[in-house]
Amino acid sequence: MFKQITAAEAAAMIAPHSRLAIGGFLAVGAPEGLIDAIVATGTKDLHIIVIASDWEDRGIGKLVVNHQVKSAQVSHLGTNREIQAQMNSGEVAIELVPQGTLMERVRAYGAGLGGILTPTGIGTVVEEDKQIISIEGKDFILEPAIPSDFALVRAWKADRCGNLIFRKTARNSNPIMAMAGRITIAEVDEIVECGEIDPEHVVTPGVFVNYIVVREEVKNG
Amino acid sequence: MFKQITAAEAAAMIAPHSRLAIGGFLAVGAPEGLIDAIVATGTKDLHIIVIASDWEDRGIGKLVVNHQVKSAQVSHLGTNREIQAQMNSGEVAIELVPQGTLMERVRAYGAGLGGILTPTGIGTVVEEDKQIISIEGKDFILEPAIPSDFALVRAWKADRCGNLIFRKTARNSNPIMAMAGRITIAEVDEIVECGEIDPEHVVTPGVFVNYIVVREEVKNG
Amino acid sequence: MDKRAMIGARIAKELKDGDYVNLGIGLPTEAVNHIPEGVHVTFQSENGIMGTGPKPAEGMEDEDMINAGGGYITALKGASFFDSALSFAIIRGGHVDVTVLGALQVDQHGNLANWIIPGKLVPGMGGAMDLVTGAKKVIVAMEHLDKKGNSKVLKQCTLPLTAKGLLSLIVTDMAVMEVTPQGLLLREVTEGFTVEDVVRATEAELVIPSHLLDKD
Amino acid sequence: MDKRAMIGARIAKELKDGDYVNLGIGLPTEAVNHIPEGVHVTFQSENGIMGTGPKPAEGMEDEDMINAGGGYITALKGASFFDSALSFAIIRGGHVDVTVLGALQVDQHGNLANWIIPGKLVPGMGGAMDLVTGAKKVIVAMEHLDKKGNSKVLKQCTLPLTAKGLLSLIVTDMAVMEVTPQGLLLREVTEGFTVEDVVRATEAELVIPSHLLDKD
Repeated sequence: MFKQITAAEAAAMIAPHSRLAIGGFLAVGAPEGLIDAIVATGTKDLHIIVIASDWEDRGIGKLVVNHQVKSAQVSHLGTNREIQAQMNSGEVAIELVPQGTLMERVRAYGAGLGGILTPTGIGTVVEEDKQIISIEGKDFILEPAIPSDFALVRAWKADRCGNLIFRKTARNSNPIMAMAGRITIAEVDEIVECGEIDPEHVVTPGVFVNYIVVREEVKNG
Repeated sequence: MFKQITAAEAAAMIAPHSRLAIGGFLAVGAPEGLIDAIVATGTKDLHIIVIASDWEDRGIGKLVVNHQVKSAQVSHLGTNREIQAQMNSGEVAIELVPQGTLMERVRAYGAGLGGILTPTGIGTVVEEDKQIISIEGKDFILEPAIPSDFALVRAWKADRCGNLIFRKTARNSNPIMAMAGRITIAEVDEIVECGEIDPEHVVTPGVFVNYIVVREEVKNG
Repeated sequence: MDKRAMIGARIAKELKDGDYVNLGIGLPTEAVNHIPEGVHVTFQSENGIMGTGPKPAEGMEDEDMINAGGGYITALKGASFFDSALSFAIIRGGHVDVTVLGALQVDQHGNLANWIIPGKLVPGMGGAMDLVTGAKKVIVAMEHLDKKGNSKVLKQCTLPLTAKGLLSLIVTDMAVMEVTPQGLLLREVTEGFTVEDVVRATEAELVIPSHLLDKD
Repeated sequence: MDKRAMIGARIAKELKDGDYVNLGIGLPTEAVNHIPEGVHVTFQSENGIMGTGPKPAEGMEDEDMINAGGGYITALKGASFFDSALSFAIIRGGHVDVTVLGALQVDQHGNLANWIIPGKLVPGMGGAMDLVTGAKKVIVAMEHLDKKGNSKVLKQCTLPLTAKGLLSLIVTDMAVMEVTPQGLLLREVTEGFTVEDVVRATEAELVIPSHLLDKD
């Protein structure tokens, strides 16, 4: 069962060198309140696992601009010049991961799998230094699960049982990241009573959720 | 876009030696109309991929009783004496697969992955003759994707765009099997108009569905 | 209370408020009837539901509402339905706090055998291997002796294993034993039995704390 | 029609009724405006929607409704939302019939480079590698020459590859080329250009069917 906390309390749990799996796609569906709270703590040397590096003033871009990110596993940097500059200067270590591979590697960790075999990246630099496994004559790259300490996700609503639903394309990586955190913190618009979300419509069952932050409390964060 | 056909037409597509991934758990959520239609064709030497072998008179048990099954990848046989007898006599070749591993291997095929690494079965007979991969000091079994020619699933409703929703615990393996068939055939109670299923509530997007059979047409099948 | 109810009651005491719990079919389900007051746990059934409720009233059964044992169930408020892959992601990924399973044999290395008697009975492992591998705490619920009076608590399992070294606790009609790096620690002896009774009924080596000996 | 619209219109002709299609950002999206009458295709955006509709009217934008390029979209009736893992299961699993992507370079072996210019531009591959690996048919939409007038259709890509040997068709402002085991087959020359123009603008070897030569 989850505990309701504030964004500041959530951010205070995150120590330097924590590995953060953060939901969102180009900042849509990003847990902005949690990100703002982490910016406020200034905690450094974070490792982030994200689909994209967003913009300088939206999504995880804010952590980059504030020099809190030491390394990242990410599929796309194209919208954020600051992370490209920090990569070129050596401040941030980047592992570029194909988006589908990234999702499966994060999901694998949440699902207790050690990794997956994917054809994506065969014949490209992505396969370098990785084990290639041939199944029925077809080559696959062995990609290990990506561990994370905290998953920070944005949902639309939670119920008091911790079940989450998302809104339109703001769902994106959030349900996958939510599976993967040793501690999963969800930022939501509101918490409704158990039973108000139809069991058929639950996207992320409450078993994955440890803490919930209600967004209106952090609107000015 | 799917094509609507009858159960008999669906069954007629299935040739001997076809590999069938069939949804259901102890026959709940099994596509009984499709199974009955396959029983009617008598097509032999089928390979079935199922969670459980159900009962002699329900679910895939009917295919076994009718001696149509040559081999199976399955996690549980406990409710079906006939399949145990056929296994003991050598008529049916059984690969017992832990249920979670079975689901991931089927999902892997549907998701274009070559396989997954799982800790389940380490230290047991399940690991025999399989490649063990160590990740960060922990051993995992490399389990290859399970290919299938047809996925036969049971859903509650489809819309004209092929999107499926399921009913309660009859969902079980159906959405996973539906991902994996080269040809996926869904048996449903009814087909509603596009838009009648909320896009947020779709469980299996129509892109996975090739044919739909409406159940009432096959009720006496 | 009969034997099975007693085992169920003892297991229920291991469940903590807020736990997510998966009960195997048969004996383990006895625990449901003995959850202590004030302890709220959520039950998963691996066929695809979190938040199972009690058996439906007669005539109220829903064909599409079963648990992993095939029995009719209801759903509590706040339940969720999901597919089998997500269900086992929950299990294998370590999100289930406690699983309780039956056993044919257990041993002092924390091994469990409960899915096959070669040549005799081949039900298959179903979800048991994933449950034992993935759950944070694995409890076995079983009778101490088999029908022939032989110990089911062995030095070494002779049947094919369900999982290797992953048991936490063994609860029988005679005793409660904890799997520790030092071996099976005898934690409790059921009223009506002596430590000696348990030792006699146990093929495995037991580590016996002195306060239990004093009690005799 | 301008160059980009022309490329879009040509690509649209490759789409068949019932196809599930994923269009990369930029030039490929031009195809949307030219779908032939009677052809119904469903568009996926890999951030998690099948069944995208046209841009919303001004003032009707929904912050939670974007495509993979970050542009505001709508959803058609019969659309579905899903998470990114399922989205890429659809892509990698071969359930998308056609994907159309832009390119920095392509070559006569069916290779594509479109995600990095080492030392200069490192946007990352995003979903492109999965799309090229998984889609049944991979079409490149690009201008034939780069801004300096150099051919983008090479004997061998010099930039790091997005995927190896997986292209089906290359549509440029000058020509349509099919990737075949025999090399790049020139299928069409855009009106206003000659075969010679195309050959001159193409570093790759081209296989030219005689009927195209006759036309000159």
